[in-house]
Amino acid sequence: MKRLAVLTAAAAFAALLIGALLDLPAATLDLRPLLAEAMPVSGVAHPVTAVLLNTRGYDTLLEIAVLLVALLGVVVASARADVTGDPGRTLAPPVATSADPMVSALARLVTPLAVIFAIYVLWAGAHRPGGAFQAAAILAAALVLLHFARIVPACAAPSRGLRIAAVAGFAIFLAIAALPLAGGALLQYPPAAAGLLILAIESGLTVSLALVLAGLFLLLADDPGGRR
Amino acid sequence: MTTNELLPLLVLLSSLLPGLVIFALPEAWHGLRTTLNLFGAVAKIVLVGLLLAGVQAGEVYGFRHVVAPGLELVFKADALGLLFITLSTVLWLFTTLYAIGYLEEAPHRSRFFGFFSLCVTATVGIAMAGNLFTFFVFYELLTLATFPLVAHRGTPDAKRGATVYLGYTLVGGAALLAGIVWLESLAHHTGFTHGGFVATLLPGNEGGLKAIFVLLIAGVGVKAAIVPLHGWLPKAMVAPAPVSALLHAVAVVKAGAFGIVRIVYEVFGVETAQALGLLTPLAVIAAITIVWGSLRALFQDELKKRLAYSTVSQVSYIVLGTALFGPIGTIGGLVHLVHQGVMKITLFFAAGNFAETLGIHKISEMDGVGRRMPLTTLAFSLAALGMMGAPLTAGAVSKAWLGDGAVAANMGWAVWVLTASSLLNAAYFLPILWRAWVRKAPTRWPEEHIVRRGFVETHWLLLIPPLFTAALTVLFGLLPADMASPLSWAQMIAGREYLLPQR
Amino acid sequence: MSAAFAFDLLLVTLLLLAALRALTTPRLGQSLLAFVVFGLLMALAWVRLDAPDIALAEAAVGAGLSGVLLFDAWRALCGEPADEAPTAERMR
Amino acid sequence: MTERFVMLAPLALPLLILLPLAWAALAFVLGAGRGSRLAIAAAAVQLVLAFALAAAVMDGGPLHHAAGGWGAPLGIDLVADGLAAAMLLLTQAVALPLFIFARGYFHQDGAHPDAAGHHFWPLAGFLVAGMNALYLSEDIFNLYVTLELVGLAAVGLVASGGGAAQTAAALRYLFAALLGSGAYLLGVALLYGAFGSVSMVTLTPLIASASASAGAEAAEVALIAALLMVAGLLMKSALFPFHFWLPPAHGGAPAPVSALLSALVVKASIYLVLRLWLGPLAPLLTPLAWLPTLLGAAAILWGSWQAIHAERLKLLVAYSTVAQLGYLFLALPLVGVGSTGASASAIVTLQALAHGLAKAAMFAAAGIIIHATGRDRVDDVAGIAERLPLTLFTFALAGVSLMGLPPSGGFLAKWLLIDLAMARGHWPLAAVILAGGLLAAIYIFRVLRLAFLNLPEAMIEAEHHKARVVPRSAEWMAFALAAASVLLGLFGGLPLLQLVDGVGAGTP
Amino acid sequence: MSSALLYAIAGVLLFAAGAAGVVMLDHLLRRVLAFNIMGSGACLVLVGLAQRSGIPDPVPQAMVLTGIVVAVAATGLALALIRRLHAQTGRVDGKGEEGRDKGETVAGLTLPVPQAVAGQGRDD
Repeated sequence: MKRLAVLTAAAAFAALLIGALLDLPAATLDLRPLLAEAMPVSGVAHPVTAVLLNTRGYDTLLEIAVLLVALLGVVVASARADVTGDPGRTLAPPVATSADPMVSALARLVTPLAVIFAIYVLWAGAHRPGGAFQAAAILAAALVLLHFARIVPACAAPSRGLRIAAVAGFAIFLAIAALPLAGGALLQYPPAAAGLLILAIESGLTVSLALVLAGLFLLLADDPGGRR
Repeated sequence: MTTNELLPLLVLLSSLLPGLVIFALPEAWHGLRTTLNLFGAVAKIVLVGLLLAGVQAGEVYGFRHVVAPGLELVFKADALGLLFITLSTVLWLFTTLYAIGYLEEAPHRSRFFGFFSLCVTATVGIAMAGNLFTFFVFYELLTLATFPLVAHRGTPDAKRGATVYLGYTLVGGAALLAGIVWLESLAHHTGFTHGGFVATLLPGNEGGLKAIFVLLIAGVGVKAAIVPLHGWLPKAMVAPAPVSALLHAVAVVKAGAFGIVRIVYEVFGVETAQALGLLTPLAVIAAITIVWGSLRALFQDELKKRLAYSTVSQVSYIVLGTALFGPIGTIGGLVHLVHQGVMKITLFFAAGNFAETLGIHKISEMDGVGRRMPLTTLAFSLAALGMMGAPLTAGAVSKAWLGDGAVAANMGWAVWVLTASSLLNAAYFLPILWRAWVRKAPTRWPEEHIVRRGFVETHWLLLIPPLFTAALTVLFGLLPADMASPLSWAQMIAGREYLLPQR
Repeated sequence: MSAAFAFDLLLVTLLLLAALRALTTPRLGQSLLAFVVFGLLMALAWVRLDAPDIALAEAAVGAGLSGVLLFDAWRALCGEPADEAPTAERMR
Repeated sequence: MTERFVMLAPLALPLLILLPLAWAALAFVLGAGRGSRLAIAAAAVQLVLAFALAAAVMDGGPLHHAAGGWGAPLGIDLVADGLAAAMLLLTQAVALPLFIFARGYFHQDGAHPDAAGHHFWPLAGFLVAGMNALYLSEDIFNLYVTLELVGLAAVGLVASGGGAAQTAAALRYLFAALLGSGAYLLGVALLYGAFGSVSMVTLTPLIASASASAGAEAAEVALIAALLMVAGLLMKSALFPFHFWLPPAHGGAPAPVSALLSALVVKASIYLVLRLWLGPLAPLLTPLAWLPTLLGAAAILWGSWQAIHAERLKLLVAYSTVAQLGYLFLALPLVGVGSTGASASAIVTLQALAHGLAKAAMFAAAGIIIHATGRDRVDDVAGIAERLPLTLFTFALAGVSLMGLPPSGGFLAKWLLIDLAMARGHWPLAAVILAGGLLAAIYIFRVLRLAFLNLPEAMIEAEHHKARVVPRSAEWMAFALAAASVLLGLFGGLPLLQLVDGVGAGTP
Repeated sequence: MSSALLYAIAGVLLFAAGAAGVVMLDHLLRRVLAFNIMGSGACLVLVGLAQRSGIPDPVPQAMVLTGIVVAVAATGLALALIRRLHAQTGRVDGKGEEGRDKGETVAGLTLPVPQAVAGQGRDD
């Protein structure tokens, strides 16, 4: 009964909204020309990167905070997965069994390529599609692969070094966001230095985001093939 | 801040600050607590004395504090307010003395005296309130401050009594709040003014104003224990004797009665209230309460319960006086505000003494108590005679003015009510006196806590307060026309209300 | 109807089918698989919407990382029914 | 001194966001259970900043800060008007004492490295940062990000309770929050599609003109968008009947977390509802104002009813939150000023502040009581007056504000609200408010009257034996919060109402 | 109808399906899927509607990138909590979570009192 009601409501909502969308006139305002005007002083050539790290860079700053919060939440959730004890369950023991040699070989092959590709994507982000987040995602994927190859172990809680690395990108971003406050506004880069600053932010973010994204996985992961 | 603003504030603070400090005192610091209590009480009396002198000299005291745009806490020390302030300040001193003796060695004294002081602060705030908003603030504070006192003993009975008390008073508070805000939304202010301010809203709002009147009177009527809103009073008897004294004579029921006086005279104005046809129903309700309370008192064996129902009855004398259209009834009502307080507190002190000294809680246990505790019984007897309206007591003065007021207001039936009530008073008090003085004492008292030493039949702190208030009962009856008597104040107040100074 | 629009229509249909399958298929493994397919189709959709940045991110994250996370969770949750019983017992 | 204070105020906008982000990140690096002193020091600075901001807004009107220097619609603007300044003040004013409380509360569990205090500090930092960002943002997409920041941090904090119940509550909360923010995001997408902007300032005239021209299709989409956004936010605000997630989450979390969530977090999304409803979405939603009001009234009655029947102390307090949040929605149809000259939004802000302070105090007090007795049932409160007089007093003071009894901030707000309702002729609203106060009295005195009971001597002995030491600092901080909620009524109402309404506005 | 509008419409359908899924589905993993589908739908609407003219609009594209990151973050957190719940109770469904407004049960889990306290107050 409840299901029927929910489905009906969802269908009615979709029909209503689609009906309205079909007649929707063009948007009153167009930000594209405004953005085009701003591009020369944005410090990058790729508009999406300009929006992401300059005009709406503040969004991105908070977004990184969201990621860190999620990581923290995962740490909380994996810290004591079982209140009734059983500590061995979460503190993954050193990997004893060896991985599938194919996976291992693949991981060894792919990782350097992934790093190079990630650096390329990061650098390219200034001009064309790509940027910190995509680069970080590639690195994170490589880390996960390394985990499957039993090279990177799962961990219950990040060590301090890892925590510093995970926060470093955010800290750099935060510092660069705060510096212009001395004379102007939050995240208001001097146009001449904008490109450099954005690259600095992106580089930091790539490393940290990769760790955070991989951390979301590695903190939870059991060793392949089952627990213990 | 000028002196005229500072003085009323100091009157408030003289009990508020000691109260707050007392909360924080460790239980064992008995000496400092007592000092603070007495210092506060005496300081308040001195300050009130200054106020009295000033008001008679024509000074105007008051201050205001804005809490929101268009919403102010207004305090003023006018003649009517001072009547109530003086009553509660003087009685507070005696109640404090009594409570110190009564609670000696009892637990939770810091909490008790803290709330005790808050209670009196709230009462003084009610008396000095210059508008309905301020009145409401302190009216609710009084509820909150008395709840822990009623629950003080911590027994399941105390819990039940306190809960009933709270239920009644909070619902009453909600009615009061509704009435006040409704009135404010019509009149845009709620300031007490001589002759009332509601007349300006006529014509056009008759229905609304009648409803507001009902809400307001119902709100304060709960504390004044008007039938059928009186149910909490007998239940709250579980409280320790000083608290009962406070509830019945100094603070709670008085606050209710005082509120009715303020609402009738300074919000609606007697003329307007009469024009709206509100006074007669009020008088009828008061009459019903008087008779009903007396009848119920007749059938109580528990002494404090009988006194409680007696309070229900007696407080409505004040309401009746207020509702009698005309200056004489007004004077009767106002003077009874003071007289009833003095007499009733005496009765409760005495009842507390019987319980505390001999473990007597029931009237049937009081045989021959007059010989064991002659001084307490004497105080009790004087106050009881006053309640009956015996000549040369304070009660006689009140009843005479009330009766004359009824006749002057063409409400002859009220005289019959008063007469009937006096007879009933006699019917429930005289048997007690008979038992206490004439009957033979039993060989053993229920629970003798305090042994008699010479003249001192009980703890001296328990003895002085009732004797003093009993003396006042007689004094007010003997010298009704004296400058300092409650009667002359009441005449002054009624004079301002009606511009008719003399009988 | 141009060929491009026809392709869009097909893609949209596939997207919806993948989503429905992910939500409704009774077997969880299939459902997760359908979700990964959904992520890849989304990446394709983003390409069609001239949003290569999103396409890249969606492919890496939506299909890749989320997929791995989900599969890993699935294995952890459903892989060991033997372990479940005593835990459940204890909590009841 | 004061002038320099005010001159610094424009910087307070970004600093109130950056500072908590920074210390949260630092606390994360410091590791499990650490960072309490850092957090307390930073919260004190934030409180000063919030005061400076409020003073500046009161003197000179709203402050703007264009992030990146672009300005709307291309960039993101931060705006601090009276309402935002008041909410920022509330957030910092509650956060500081609560942090000191939390330090004492978690400290005694120092022996357990994986206690609930483990990740409290960084999560709380991100939470505060998210709320501050939310109050200051003027960009509906940026608000989405802040909503997620607040939501995920809150879920993490609930989960930090550790038990199975807490995990389940956190999940339930998470899905409710995600559903809510998803709906909000779709609303943002539709508005951007229809108008090409996500800045409230830019959108306001566009929506107004679209809804003014009859039959405009944009208005239809905008209405659906508005409903989606508001529905999503109401879900996050736990307005009846979307409250299902709140009692387990707030009732189950560790006391400092419950206090943060109940006092502050739900207010954030309610703030956003009001901001949107009275701002850009006003032309679309004004005819529907009765709907949240009706739900608010239902919340007051239902929440109170549940609180009256709750068996666990913290659940009672949590249901009281469900009820008290209802008041915040009552004022929507009451736009304009009452006989006192205070506007509906100013009164709602006052109520939010009073409830925030009181509820933080009450959860803290409940936490102390549970800590001391080791039990969580309402009946276990019996005799607590003997053992924890200060905490009981705290509970009572907070209760005074929740019941709306004088002279508390809750009372002042209630008075003004009834006044406004009556001035508008909305009698049923006034009746609901009065009834809500009485129902609150029932559940509060349910606790208080038990507290005064005398326990048999043997039982007292046993209790003392079990009693754990609660740090005095924790008790006093809870008391400070409760006292603040009461004093708010005497001394805070006027400045606050002036702050929100603008000085001199709305004289009767 | 432009292609972009087509995607926007698909986005609406995905959103509706996802939202219904979040409300209706029992298995918590499926709810995570549903939430992700819902989010993808909203993102499609955002970009699709903005690009109805056929010209790419970097602003919503950047917003969607932000949205995806947020979605990943939420997914990671949700999965962590689900696994924790499973480890603690053996449960993977949302059943028993609904309609629990009664006193002693929290989120559908009736716990013995000491344990409930241990969980919430760190008292052990």
